[in-house]
Amino acid sequence: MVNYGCAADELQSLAGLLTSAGMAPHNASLAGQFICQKLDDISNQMTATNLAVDNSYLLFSAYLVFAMQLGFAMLCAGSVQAKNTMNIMLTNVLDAACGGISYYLFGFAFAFGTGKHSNSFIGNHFFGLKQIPNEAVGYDYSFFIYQWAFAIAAAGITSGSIAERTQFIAYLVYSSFLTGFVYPVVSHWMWAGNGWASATNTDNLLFRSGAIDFAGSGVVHLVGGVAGLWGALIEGPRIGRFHKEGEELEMRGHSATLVVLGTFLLWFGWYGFNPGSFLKIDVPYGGGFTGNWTGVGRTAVTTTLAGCAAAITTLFGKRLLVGHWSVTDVCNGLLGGFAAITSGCSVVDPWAALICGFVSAWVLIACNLLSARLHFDDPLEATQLHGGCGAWGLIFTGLFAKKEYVKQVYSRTGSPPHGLLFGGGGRLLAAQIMEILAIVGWVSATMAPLFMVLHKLHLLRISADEEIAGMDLTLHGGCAYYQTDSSQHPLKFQTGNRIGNADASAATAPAAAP
Amino acid sequence: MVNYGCAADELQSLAGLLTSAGMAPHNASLAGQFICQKLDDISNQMTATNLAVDNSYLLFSAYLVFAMQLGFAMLCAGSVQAKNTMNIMLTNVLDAACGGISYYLFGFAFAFGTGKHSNSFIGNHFFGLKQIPNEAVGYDYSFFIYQWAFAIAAAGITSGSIAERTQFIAYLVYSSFLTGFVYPVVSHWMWAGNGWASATNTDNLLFRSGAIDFAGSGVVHLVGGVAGLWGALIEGPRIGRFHKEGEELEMRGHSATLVVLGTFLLWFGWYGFNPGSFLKIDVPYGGGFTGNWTGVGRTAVTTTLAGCAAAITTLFGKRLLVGHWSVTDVCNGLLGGFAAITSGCSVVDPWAALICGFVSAWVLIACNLLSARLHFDDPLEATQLHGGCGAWGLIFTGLFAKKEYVKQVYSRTGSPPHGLLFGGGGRLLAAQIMEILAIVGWVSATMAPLFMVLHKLHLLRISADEEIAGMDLTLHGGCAYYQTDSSQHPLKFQTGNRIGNADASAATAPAAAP
Amino acid sequence: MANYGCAADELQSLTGLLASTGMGLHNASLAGQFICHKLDDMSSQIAATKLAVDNTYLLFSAYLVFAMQLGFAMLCAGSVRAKNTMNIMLTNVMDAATGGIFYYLFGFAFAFGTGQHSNSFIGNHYFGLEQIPNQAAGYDFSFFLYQWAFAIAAAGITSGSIAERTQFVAYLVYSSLLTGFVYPVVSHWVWAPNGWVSASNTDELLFGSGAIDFAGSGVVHLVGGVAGLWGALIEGPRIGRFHKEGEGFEMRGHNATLVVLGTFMLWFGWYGFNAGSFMKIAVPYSAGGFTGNWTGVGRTAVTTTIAGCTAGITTLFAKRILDGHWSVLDVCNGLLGGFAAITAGCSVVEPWAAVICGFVSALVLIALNQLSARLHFDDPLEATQLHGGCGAWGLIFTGLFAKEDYVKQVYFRTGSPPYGLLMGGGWKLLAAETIEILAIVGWVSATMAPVFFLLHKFNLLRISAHEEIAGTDLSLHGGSAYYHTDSSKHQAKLDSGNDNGDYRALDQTDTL
Repeated sequence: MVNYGCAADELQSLAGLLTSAGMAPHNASLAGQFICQKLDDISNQMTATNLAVDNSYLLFSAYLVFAMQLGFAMLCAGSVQAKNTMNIMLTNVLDAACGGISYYLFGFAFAFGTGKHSNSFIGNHFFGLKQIPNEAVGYDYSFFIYQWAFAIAAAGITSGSIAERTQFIAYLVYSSFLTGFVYPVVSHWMWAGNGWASATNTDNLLFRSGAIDFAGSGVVHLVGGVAGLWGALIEGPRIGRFHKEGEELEMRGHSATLVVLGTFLLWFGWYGFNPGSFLKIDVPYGGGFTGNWTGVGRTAVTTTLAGCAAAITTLFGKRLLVGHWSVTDVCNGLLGGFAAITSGCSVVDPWAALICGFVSAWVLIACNLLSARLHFDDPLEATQLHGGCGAWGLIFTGLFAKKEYVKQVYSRTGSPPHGLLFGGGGRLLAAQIMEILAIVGWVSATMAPLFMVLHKLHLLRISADEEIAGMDLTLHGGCAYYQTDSSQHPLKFQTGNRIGNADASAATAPAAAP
Repeated sequence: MVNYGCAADELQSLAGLLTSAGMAPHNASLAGQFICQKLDDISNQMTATNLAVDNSYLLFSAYLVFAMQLGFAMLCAGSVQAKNTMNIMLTNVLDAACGGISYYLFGFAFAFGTGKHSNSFIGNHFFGLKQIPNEAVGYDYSFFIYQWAFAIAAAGITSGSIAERTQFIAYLVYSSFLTGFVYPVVSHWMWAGNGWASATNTDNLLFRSGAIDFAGSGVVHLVGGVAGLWGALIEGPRIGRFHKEGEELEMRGHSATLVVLGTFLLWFGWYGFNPGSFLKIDVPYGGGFTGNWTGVGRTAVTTTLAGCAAAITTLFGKRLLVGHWSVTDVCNGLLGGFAAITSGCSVVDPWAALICGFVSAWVLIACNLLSARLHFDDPLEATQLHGGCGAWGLIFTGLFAKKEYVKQVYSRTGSPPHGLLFGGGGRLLAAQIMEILAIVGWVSATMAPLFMVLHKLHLLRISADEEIAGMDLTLHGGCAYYQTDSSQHPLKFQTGNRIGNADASAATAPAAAP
Repeated sequence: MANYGCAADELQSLTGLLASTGMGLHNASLAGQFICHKLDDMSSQIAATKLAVDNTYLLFSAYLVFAMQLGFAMLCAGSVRAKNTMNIMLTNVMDAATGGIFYYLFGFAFAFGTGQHSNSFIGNHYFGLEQIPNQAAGYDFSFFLYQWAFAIAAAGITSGSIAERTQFVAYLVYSSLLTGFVYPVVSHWVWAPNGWVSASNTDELLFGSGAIDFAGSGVVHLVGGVAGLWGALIEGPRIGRFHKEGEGFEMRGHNATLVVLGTFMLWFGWYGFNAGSFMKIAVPYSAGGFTGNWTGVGRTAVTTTIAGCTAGITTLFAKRILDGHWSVLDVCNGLLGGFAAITAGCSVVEPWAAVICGFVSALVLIALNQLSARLHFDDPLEATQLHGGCGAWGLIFTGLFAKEDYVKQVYFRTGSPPYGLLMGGGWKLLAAETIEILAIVGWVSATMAPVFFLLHKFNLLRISAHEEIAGTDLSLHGGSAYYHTDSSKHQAKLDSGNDNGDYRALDQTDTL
C-alpha cells in the first residue's frame, strides 16, 4: 500500500522549514506533527477503503464464478439422457465439495505457495491456509475463495467428456487428482509470481515475454479439455453412439431448457471469471479517468462480444451445414467463444474479440466434425469446446494482444512483446504456443496414465447392462424425475395407513366440516 | 472529478503566506510544495477510489440486469407449449447475442452519442466504441455494458408477444431493427444529455420539467410492449386460441416451474435494473450520512414493495374473479408491479410504491380482460404487462414524485416540477404523458410498417401445419425434451455397434479384458 | 464517522502556532484555514466513499440473500410431487411478497426499532420505515432490504415442513404471523443492540458474553425449523407416507434437477447470508493495516464453503454405507445442513473448525432423519431436521470453537471476552448459546404451536384426503404445473369454431 502520510524524515524536514520561519522548535514540531498526523490518518483510512473495495470486488467476482458451477450442473444435466441425470449432477456437486476440501488442504498451496524455497514448477506454502492473510504476498481469504471457484471449474469440464458411462469411483479418483494436483501445478506455472511461464514472473520471463493467459483459456479450459480427451478416448463411445458402418446416432440430451439455463448462468458467471481476474479494481493507470476499472469494463466488453460473435456464427454456420436453427448448438458456440476469449480478454480491443469469436465458432464446428469422423464420443463436446477453443484463444492472444494494454495489465514498462499482427514480434506467440504444448504434455502425462490404470483395473467404465439401464437406477437410488406420483397406491394406504382415520373422514369431510 | 489537492494559485498563495512569516522564499516554496504534494497524492488516490467504486457498482448492476435475460428465457420457455420451447429460447439467446453486436456497432452510438453536431433526436458518436473511455462525457466501458444489458431486455419483451407462431427470419429482422434503431432512439430522447424529453437535458427541459423515466418504464417496457402489440395484432391469435362464438381456450404454458424460476430471476435482476440506474453510488447529498447510496437503497425498497403489493393484489383479485390461487398469475402481477415502478422508483416514497403496485395489478387484470374480449392473443401477456403497466408507471411518477427526491436524483436546484398530488403542478405529469404519446407514436410508426411488410411478404407467420406440429420439430431440429432415452434401440446397437465387442464382452468382461 | 478534518480548536491551535512565527494573525488564519479546509473536504469525501462502499456491499449481499428465495422455491418444487408443485411455489413467492409488506409495515420495527422507550424484548420504532435513513442508529435503506431478505427465508423453511397437505389459507395465516411477529422478536433478542441475548448489547451482556449467532443459525434456521416441527406434528404425515406396521414409504420429489438447482442457488446466496452479515466491509482492524473486515468477510466465506463441502462429502459416504447408493439428493441436503450449522459461528471460527462443524452436522442430520422416520414424523423437505437440528448444533459448535481473536475483532470487544470452551474460553459463551436455543424453542413453540392447533381445530389447517390424493394444484391452483402434451389435440374443437377462418380451412385440408 502506498503511504500518503509523512515518513519520519518528511516530518523532520517540515518542522525544519517551519523553524526557519522563526517559529520556536517546539511549536514547529507541534505544527508539523499536527499536519502529519492528519495526513497519516487520512492515509490509513484510504488504505482501508482501498482494501475494502478490492476485496469486495474480488469476493463478488468469486461468487459469480461459483455460480458457473450451477451453470455447469444444469448444462450437463440437460445434455445427458434422463436416465443419467442424477449421476452427472452428483459429480458437479462433488466437484465443488471435494474441490473445496482438497484445494483448502493442499491445492492452493501447490498453486500459489510462493515464498522461501519455492520453485517455478510447484508451490509449497500456505497448506491449509496457514499464514493467510499474508501481507507480504498480498493474499487475503478472498483470493483463496476466488481461486477455489476457478479450480472446481476445471474438474467440471472433464466430467462432461466422460458422462453417462463412468463409474462413480473413477470419477472420485480423477476429480480429486485433477483439482488437487494437476490443475494447481499448471496454475502455478502461469499465474504464480514465480511460475516458469508466468507473465508476471519477476525474475525470468519465458522468451522475455511470458505467456499471457489472463483468465485461463489454457490453465482452466485446455486443462479440462485435454483431461476429458483422454478420459473419453480410453473409455470409448457410449453404447449405440456409433455403428460399425460409421453411421452416427445422435444421442440427444433430455432437456434443452436446462442447457439454455446452464449456458446463461455460465455467461453470467463469466463476468466474474474474466473481469474478476484483475483481482484488484482500485488501481489507477495514472491518467486520472482510467484505471483498472477501465480494464475491467473493457474485459467485460470483449468477453461479451466474443461470445456473441461466436453464437451468431454458429447459428448461421449450422443452418448452412445442418439445415436447422439449433439452440443447443448456439449455446455451445457461445461457450466456445467465451473459452477462447478468456486468455486475451484483458489485452485485446473489442473489435478483435469479434474475430476471436468468429474463428472459435469454426474451430468448434471443425473439431466436432472431426470427432464424429473419428468416432470420438464426448457427450458435452467438452474436449472440442474447452480444448479446441481454449487452444485457439491462446494463439489468438499471441496474434492480437495490444501493446498498450499489455503494459497496463501486466504493469510492464518499455516495449514488451505483444501481438504478432500488431508488430509485437513472435516472442509472445512463441510463449503462447509453449504454454499449449506444456499443458497438453503435462495433462497427458498425468491424466492418461491415471485413466489407463483405472481402465485396467476395471474401475473406469460401467457395465453395458448398467449403461443401458442408466446409472440413476443402478447407482443413485432412482430416477431424477417422477412426474407421476405415488398416489396410485390407494389400495396400500387405504388398508394400512397410520392416519387411516383422516382418510376415512375424508369421505364425509364436506358434511362434517363447518 | 473534484480535485482535493492544490490548484497552482493555491500553492502560490500558500507559499506567499508562509513567506510573510519571515520564511525564506525558497523554504516557503518547499514547505508549500510539500503540503500540496501530499494533498495532490491523496486527491488522486481518492479520485481513483471513487471511480473504482462507481465502476464496480455499475458493472455488478449490469451483470444483474444481464441475469434478467436468463429470467426472460425461462419465463418465456415455461409460458409456451412444449413444442415451441426451443424456438423461444433461441430467440432469447439471440436477443442477447445479436444485441451485443448491433449495440456495439451502432446502437450505443444512436443512444448516447452526444457531442459536436449531435441533436436531440438521435446520437451520432462512439460508433464501435470509438473514443471510449471518454472523460469529457464520463463514459467508461462499464456504461456500455450496462446499457447493452438494458437494450436486449426490450427485444426480449416483444419476443413474448409473438411467440409460438412467428417465422424465425421475421424474428431476426424485427429484433435487429428494434435493438439497433428503435430502442436506441427512444433512449436517446429520454436519457441522453441532450434528448428532447430528457430530465437531464441541460439546455431546454420539456415543459421546464423533462419526463422522469428513471429506469425505463417507458423506454424499455412501453417500447417492448407497443412493438409486441403490433406484432401480435398483425399476426393474429394462435390457432385454437379463440373460437367464433367468442369462447376462449386457454393455452397453458408447459411448465409453471420455469415461469417461477424466470420470475424470481427477473426480480433478482431488477435490483440491477432500477437501483443500478443511478450509475454512480459514491455521490454524497451533502448531509454526511446520506448520498446516492441512500437513493439506491430506497430505490431497491420501492421496487420490492411495488412488486410485493402487486403480487398480493393479484393473488386475491384473481381468487375473487377466477376462483383459484394461481401462481402464474401472481408471477405476472409481480412483474407488472416492477414494470410500473421502474419509472418512478428513485423519486417516490416507499408507501407510494404500495399504491403503484396495487393499481398496476388492476391495470394488468383489466388489460387482460380487454384483450380476451378483443381476441387479442399475446402468449406471455407482454403487451398488457409491459405496455399497460409501463404506461401506468409513467403516469404514477407524474402524480407521486417527491420534490426532495427529484432534486437529489436529478441534481436540480430551486423547486423543480414534481408530482401533481404533492402539489408539484401539472408540468411533470404533462411531460410524462408526452413521453407516452411519443413512444407509442414512434414505435407504432416504425414497427407496425415493418410487421406489415413482413406479413405481406409471407415472412411473418408460420404455416398452420407448422404451428400445429410445433416449430421445434419443423425448424429447430427436434423437441426440447427427451425424457425417454435411446436405450430402446438395443437391437440396432447390438447388431451394428462399433463397440459391439465392449457390449458383448460386458457379460464376460473380467475374462475378456486384458 | 471518524473526522479527518480539523475540529474548531484544532484550527485555532494551528493558527496560533503559525502566528507564533511572526506571520500576521490574518495571514496565519488564512494559512490555517487553507490547510484545514483541504483536510475537511477530503474528510467528507472519504466518509462518502466509505458509506458508498459499505452500502454497496450490503446491497449486493442483500441481492444474494434474495436469490436464496429462488433457491428455496426450486428446492421445494423439486422435492414435492408434481401434483403439488404450483402450491409450494406459490407459497414461496408469497413468502417474499407478503413478507415485503409486513416487514415494511411493522416487522422491521419489531426487530430493530431501538430508541427511546425501547426494551430488550421487542422493538418499537421505524414502523413503515419512518425516520429511515437514520444516522443515529446507522440504518439506511440497504439495512432494511438486507433484513427483509433474511426474514422471508425463515418463512420459506417452514413451508417445506408442511408441504403437500396444508390449506392455502392456513399458509397465509402462519406465514404472516411468522414473518411479521415471531421472527422479528427473535431477531430483536439476538441482533438488536439492546436485545437481551445480543452479543452486541452495549449495556449488559448475557453471562457477560451474549450469544454469538452471527448470521442466524438460531434466529433464522432454528426458528423456521421449530415452526415447521409443530406444523408437521399437528398436521400429521402425508397420506400413504407411513403404514401401521411402521414401514416407511418413500415419497420422492418429482424433479431432482430442480433440487440441485435450488441447492446451488442457496449456496450462491449463502455468501450473502453469512459474509454479508458483517454489514460493513470498510472497517480496518488496525490503522493502515492489511487486515480488516474484508479479511473477516473473506474468512467467513471460506468457513462457510468448507463446512458445506465437508457435510456434503460426509453425507455422500455415510449414505453410501447406510443405503447403498450415491444419492445426490442426500448430498444436497447434507450440504445445506452444513451451511445451516456454520451460520452461527462462521465469522469467529478457524477454517479447520469448519471441517468439524460440517462433519458433525452431516451426522446430526442423518440421525434426526432416522429418528423422525421411526417416530413417523413426516417433513417432506426434512426442513425440521435440517434447519432445526443443524441450526441448534451450529449454536453449540460456536460455543465450543469460537476463537478469542475473532470474537474481539467481529464484536469490537476489548480485553478477554468469553469464547469457545474447547479453545479455553470458558463456559460462559456456551451457556449463552444454550440459553439462546432454549429461548428460541420456547418462544416459537409458545407462539406457533397454538396457531397451528387453532387452525387444526377449525379445520383450516389440512386439506381433505380427496384433495390430497388429487393434488392441490388441480383443486386449488387451477391446474397442473406441467403440460408436456400440448393443445394441438383439440383439432376437432378448433375445426368447428375457430376464429381464424383461413387457418381452419387449412386445418381441414392438411391435418385431417
